[in-house]
Amino acid sequence: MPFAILNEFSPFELTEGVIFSIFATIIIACALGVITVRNPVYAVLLLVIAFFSSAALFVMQGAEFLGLLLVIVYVGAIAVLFLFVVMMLDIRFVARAKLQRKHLQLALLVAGLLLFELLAVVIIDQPRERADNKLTTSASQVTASQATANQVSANQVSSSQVAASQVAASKKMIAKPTVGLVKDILAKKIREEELAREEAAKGLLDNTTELGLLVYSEYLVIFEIAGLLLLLAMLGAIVLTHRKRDDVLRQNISTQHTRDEKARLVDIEPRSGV
Amino acid sequence: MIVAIPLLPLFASIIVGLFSRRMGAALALFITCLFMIIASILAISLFLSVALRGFETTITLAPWFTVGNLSIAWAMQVDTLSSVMMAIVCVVSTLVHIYSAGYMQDDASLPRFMAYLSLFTFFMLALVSANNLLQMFFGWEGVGLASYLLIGYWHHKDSAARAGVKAFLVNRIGDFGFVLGICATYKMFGSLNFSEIFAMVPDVLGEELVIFNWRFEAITAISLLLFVGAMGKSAQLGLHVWLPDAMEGPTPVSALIHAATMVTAGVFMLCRMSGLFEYSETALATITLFGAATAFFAASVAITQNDLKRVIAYSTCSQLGYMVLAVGLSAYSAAMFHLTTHAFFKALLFLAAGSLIHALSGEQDMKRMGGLRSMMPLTYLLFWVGVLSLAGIPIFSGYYSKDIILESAWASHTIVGQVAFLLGNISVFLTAGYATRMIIMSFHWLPRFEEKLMERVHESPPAMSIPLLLLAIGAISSGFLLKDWFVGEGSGNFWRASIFVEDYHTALQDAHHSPRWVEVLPLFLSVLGIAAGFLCYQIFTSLPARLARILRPIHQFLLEKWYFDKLYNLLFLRSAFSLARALWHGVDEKTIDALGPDGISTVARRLGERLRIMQSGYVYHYVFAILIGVVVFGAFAIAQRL
Amino acid sequence: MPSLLSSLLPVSLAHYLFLSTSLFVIGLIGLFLNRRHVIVILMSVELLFLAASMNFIAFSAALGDLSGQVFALFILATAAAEVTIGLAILVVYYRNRASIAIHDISDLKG
Amino acid sequence: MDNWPLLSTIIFLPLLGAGLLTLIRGRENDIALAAKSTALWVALSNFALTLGLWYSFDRQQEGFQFVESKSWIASSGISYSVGVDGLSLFFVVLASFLTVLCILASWRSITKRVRDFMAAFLVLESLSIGAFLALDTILFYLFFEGVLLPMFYIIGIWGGERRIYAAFKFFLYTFLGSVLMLLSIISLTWIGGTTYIPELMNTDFSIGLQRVLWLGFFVSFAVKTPMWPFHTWLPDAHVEAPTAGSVMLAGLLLKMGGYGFLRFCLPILPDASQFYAPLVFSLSAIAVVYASLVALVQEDIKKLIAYSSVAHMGFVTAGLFANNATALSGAVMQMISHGLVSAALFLCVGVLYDRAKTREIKAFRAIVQPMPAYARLMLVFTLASIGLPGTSGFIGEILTLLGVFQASPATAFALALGMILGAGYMLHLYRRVFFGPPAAMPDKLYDLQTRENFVLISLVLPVVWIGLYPAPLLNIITPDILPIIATAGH
Repeated sequence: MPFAILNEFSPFELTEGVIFSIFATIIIACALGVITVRNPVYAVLLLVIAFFSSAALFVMQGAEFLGLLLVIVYVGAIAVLFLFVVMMLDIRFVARAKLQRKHLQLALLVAGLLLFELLAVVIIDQPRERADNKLTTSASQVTASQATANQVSANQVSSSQVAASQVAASKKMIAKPTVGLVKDILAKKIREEELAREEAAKGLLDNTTELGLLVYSEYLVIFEIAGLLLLLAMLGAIVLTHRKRDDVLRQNISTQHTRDEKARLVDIEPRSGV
Repeated sequence: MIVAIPLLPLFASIIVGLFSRRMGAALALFITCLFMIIASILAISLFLSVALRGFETTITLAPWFTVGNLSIAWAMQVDTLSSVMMAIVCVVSTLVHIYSAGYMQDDASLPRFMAYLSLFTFFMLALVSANNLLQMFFGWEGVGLASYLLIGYWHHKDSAARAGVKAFLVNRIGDFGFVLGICATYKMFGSLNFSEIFAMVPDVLGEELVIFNWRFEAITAISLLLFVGAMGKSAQLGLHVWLPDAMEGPTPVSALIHAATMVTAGVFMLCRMSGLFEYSETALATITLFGAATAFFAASVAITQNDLKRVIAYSTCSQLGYMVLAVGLSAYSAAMFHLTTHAFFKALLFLAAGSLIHALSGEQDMKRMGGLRSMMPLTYLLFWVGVLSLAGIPIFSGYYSKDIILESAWASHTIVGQVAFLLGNISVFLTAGYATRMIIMSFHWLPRFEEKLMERVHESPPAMSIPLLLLAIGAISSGFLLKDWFVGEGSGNFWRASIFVEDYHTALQDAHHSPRWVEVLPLFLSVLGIAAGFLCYQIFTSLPARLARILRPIHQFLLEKWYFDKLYNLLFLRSAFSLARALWHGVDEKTIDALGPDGISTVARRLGERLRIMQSGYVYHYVFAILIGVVVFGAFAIAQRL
Repeated sequence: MPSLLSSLLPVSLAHYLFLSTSLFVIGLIGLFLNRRHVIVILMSVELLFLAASMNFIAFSAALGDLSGQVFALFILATAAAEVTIGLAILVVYYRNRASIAIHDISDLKG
Repeated sequence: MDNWPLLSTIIFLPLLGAGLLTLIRGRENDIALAAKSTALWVALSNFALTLGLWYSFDRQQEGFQFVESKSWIASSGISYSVGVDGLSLFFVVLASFLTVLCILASWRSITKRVRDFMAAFLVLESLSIGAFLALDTILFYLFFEGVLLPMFYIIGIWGGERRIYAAFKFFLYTFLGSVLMLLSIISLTWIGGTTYIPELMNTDFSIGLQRVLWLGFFVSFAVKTPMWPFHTWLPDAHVEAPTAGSVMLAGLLLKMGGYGFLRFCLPILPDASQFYAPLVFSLSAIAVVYASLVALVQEDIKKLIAYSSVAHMGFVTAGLFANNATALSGAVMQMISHGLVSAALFLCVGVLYDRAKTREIKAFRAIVQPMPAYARLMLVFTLASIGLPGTSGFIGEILTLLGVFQASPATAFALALGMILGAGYMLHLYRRVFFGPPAAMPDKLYDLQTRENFVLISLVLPVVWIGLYPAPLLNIITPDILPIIATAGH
């Protein structure tokens, strides 16, 4: 009864396993393709497929915001960029330099070793992993069910709390003299945030909002730096590739505004001639 | 006033030396001779006062330096020994000063020569009058310097310059022994002043001196080291090579330095340190042997020499042998007596030879002389005086001083004494032989020099002949006049404390009543020698040539001065130079530099080159390196967890 | 077969780790083995970034802690920045040297 | 007036002078002349100050005088403290005296970058005087190392053909040595608790520790003196250095090695010095004989004199470790006399080099004809270098010999042998250069000018004066040696 074990797992797990294996094979295949295929265009396309499938995996794991982001950023921007560059630079199909036998063996050996080590880390943790895993999956179910159960009770509780906090906030408000409009807006913002955090705690919100909450509270600074990084990259690219090309008409604002000495307003007496 | 004696020549030499450029020859001569005459008058009066009235004193001029327990001062110790020497030095030096006025008058830089002569006299007087070993060493090296300057006076002659250096170096080898002797004395006695040393000798007798972890009996070691110093200065066998070459210098120099004064400094030092030498039998024995050997060696070589001045030089060497021999037999006063008489007749011989050479305008080879008997009668006569006193004929001074030495050799009744007696007598015969050969070859026969020199041959001018006459008088009279003072009955209270003789060394006292034949033998041998000389060179002139052919090896051996020069050149000079080159290139460049700085720098450069290849510029090499790093790190991490 | 299946089926953290590791190794090999031109290097770097973010996501899912995803986001940002600069350099290099074959680019030699 | 920091002024006046030089403006040769005269005036005034120091130095007072001490790096207790005693006084006077002579000697022979040359010399003077006066180990090390820099430039810029090689070799050789010394100094301060030398002098360290520390000091000072195996930098440095450079190198830098032994190894590590004395004796014996032999076959006059310096310093090191008053004061006298004599010899070679632009012995013959005055002065210095009585060389050598013979007669034999060889190579040199049949010498061998005459005569006077009457110097040196002997004695 080969399929006896099937009933061991819930239908949900089954589908998940199938989807995962499909996508995993696609990614590995495309990755191998990227590094082996001769024509760079094919390489880029394979890269795109790999990104797509990994985005799918992300979504499967509940990180749909990132998955979609992956699709937009990687596939949309980076892959296109690659294509653009590949097309622009008419890269000739250079014959792959013959790989000496000795190099290949050494490379494979090292790669194999590396692979083994990484897997070893995985395998060694496996036994404990498996145990916790079971635990987590079952736990996740448990939490899922509980979540729904206490959701209902949470609502009653939270509403009373909300009321109480509003009262407290307002009391606070009255105590301090109203300094100005800004203060009111800020206070409102803080209250909303507290409200959102309570709901996140209850695990109700979807991935994006949760992510947003997290990013804009704890990782705010790092997020700014990431933004800065991107700005820097953009500037860098421009500076690097910018060329002054004189065969292109260009407008030079500053020269236009300067006064030309020769052209001057002159008062002429009537009938005296210039 | 006593202090003036050494300082006068010093001032003369400084005045003339500094202004030698602007000063004319006459003025220079006048100053130096005047100062010297005053000094010699003072010296003679001092000698008389010391000898007659027993005057004795030590004058400290100025402190030299004091370090820890060693305090040395510039001082003059006036006692019989030093006053005798001062008198001889001053007298002979003055005569030489006057003589060189005539001999060197056509020399361009006469002031410089006179300055050097006075400088030499100062150093000699400083040496003689020293009351401590360091001041004696000061005079010792100063005299060496003066002889270097004077030998190399005609520095345009390469041979003269080389002879000067050779003289200084061989003297320096002697000084090597002297300095170590001084150090040993300082170690043993803690002081360098003679009075303190002689006082402490008894309680240092048993002490030992450890050098190269060999144990030496202290007194013997010190005496032998000091004797090495004396050997260097008095040209004893082994360190005599510089004396014949020193004849490169002008003849007055040879007369003053290499006959009368400097070479006798060694003998003087031995007599001065008699208080120390008396306590070491081995030292005295070695000194006697060396003296006898030198006497015989020099006499044997002198016979074959053809250069007039070299013959006289070897005769000086031989007479010095006699003096050292006498010292070895602890007959110090006999040595001093012979030193005094020798100073006169040897200076006479040299200056006479000088006027001969002057007349022949520089010709020194006896084979190209001859027939001068009629042309230069006075010099011929004076030459005979010198030869006869050298040979030891009774009236002349040589007889008295040489005979007493040979008698004391016999009277010492030691094996060493007998050997000395034997060698001494053989050398007497040889001395008489070469002396007569010398006078015949240079004065008799027919003139063998070119015609054009003939009319220029003339009797030497008064400036040269007066000193000769004075010296002749001294050569004749000094014998019997000073006999009883120096070695006679009165010698006891004459020498007083300056010479110390152990009471069981009675060689000198017994010498007076030694058997008849011992007194007569030397006389007989010298007469025989003169006869042999006449026989070979006056009558059968072909005999010497035939003899030389028959005894070819011996003749050659003697002609080559017992091959000492060749031996030293090979053994010391050439090996020193090759060792030096080996050390310079081999050790300095090849090992120390190769291992040290150059070695390290080349290794660093080679290592750098090999490392450079690592940076190939290819990205994948770097990635590969990263990979390996990761793998290694991973392995390490896993090993941790297992 | 059953044990294999059972090990395969419940998609757990290990599977994702396995996937991202192999992806990472492939990226490295791409970097190392490629003899063609620089573009492939950039692509392999992309793969590395992808593997890293996958790892983050896997752990964030397993541990239920969102910060993993935040970091994945940042990796995304850096990857994007890196590629832009890489391509810019590539373009400039091509403009000067007219070829971007691997074996030419070795000027920074020791 | 008495609280005027005399020592600090002596140290930093030349430095100030060097600074002053940089302010000069104007045309090329104006700068040169102005630089030379200001440098001369600064050096002269500093020399006057040192003479004042000597005059006001009173012999009765034990230990260091004119001590100034201000805290420098308070945290680790390092203080800027300077003081002078009998041992260091004469080196300071020698330093300022030689600087004046160097400036005078290179008045016309240095043409390019005269201002920097003069500045380098003033800096060299102040650093070396600082080293002699420093009473703080770290301060001493600072000056000891600092001296290398100006010397490196002097050899490197104004030197001969292989100057770069020589400059580097000199610098790295000495530097490597003194790095080990730094280790010893640090551990000394660490264990001794203080960097103040007088205190270190009477703290006693354990035997084992002393032996290790001593080695550190030994290597550095051995390279600097130079002792036998570490001497190969000296001939190259001397041959390539300009005349004035060699004078300072021989006159000053070599003394620092000896002074270092005297200030550090003997008083602070007495038992180790006793323990290693046989080693030093054998090395010095080898140095004397080896260097004299090698000097015999040199073709270049300067190299010959360089090797003679190695031989003379062999005397010094032997004397220093003989552990008795005569030997130590002899070593100090030998250092002072070597400073004067070798400086004079190098100046003489400089005179020849300025005229004939070569230092090969073969190039010269019968120099006495065209240059009699020069020949006479050179003779005096040759005799002083041989150690003829009546010159300072003799005092140094005889005292060292007397002292060393008491400690180890074998070494005294080698040293005395060195005296013979010394006479050998010096007179051999003198004969080949000055005597011999008159040859066609280059006509520009004119005799000494007034300036050169003045410089050389101002060196002859002290050499002969010390030779005849060294008492004033010895009376100052000996009292300060007795404590060193005492500590070693117990």
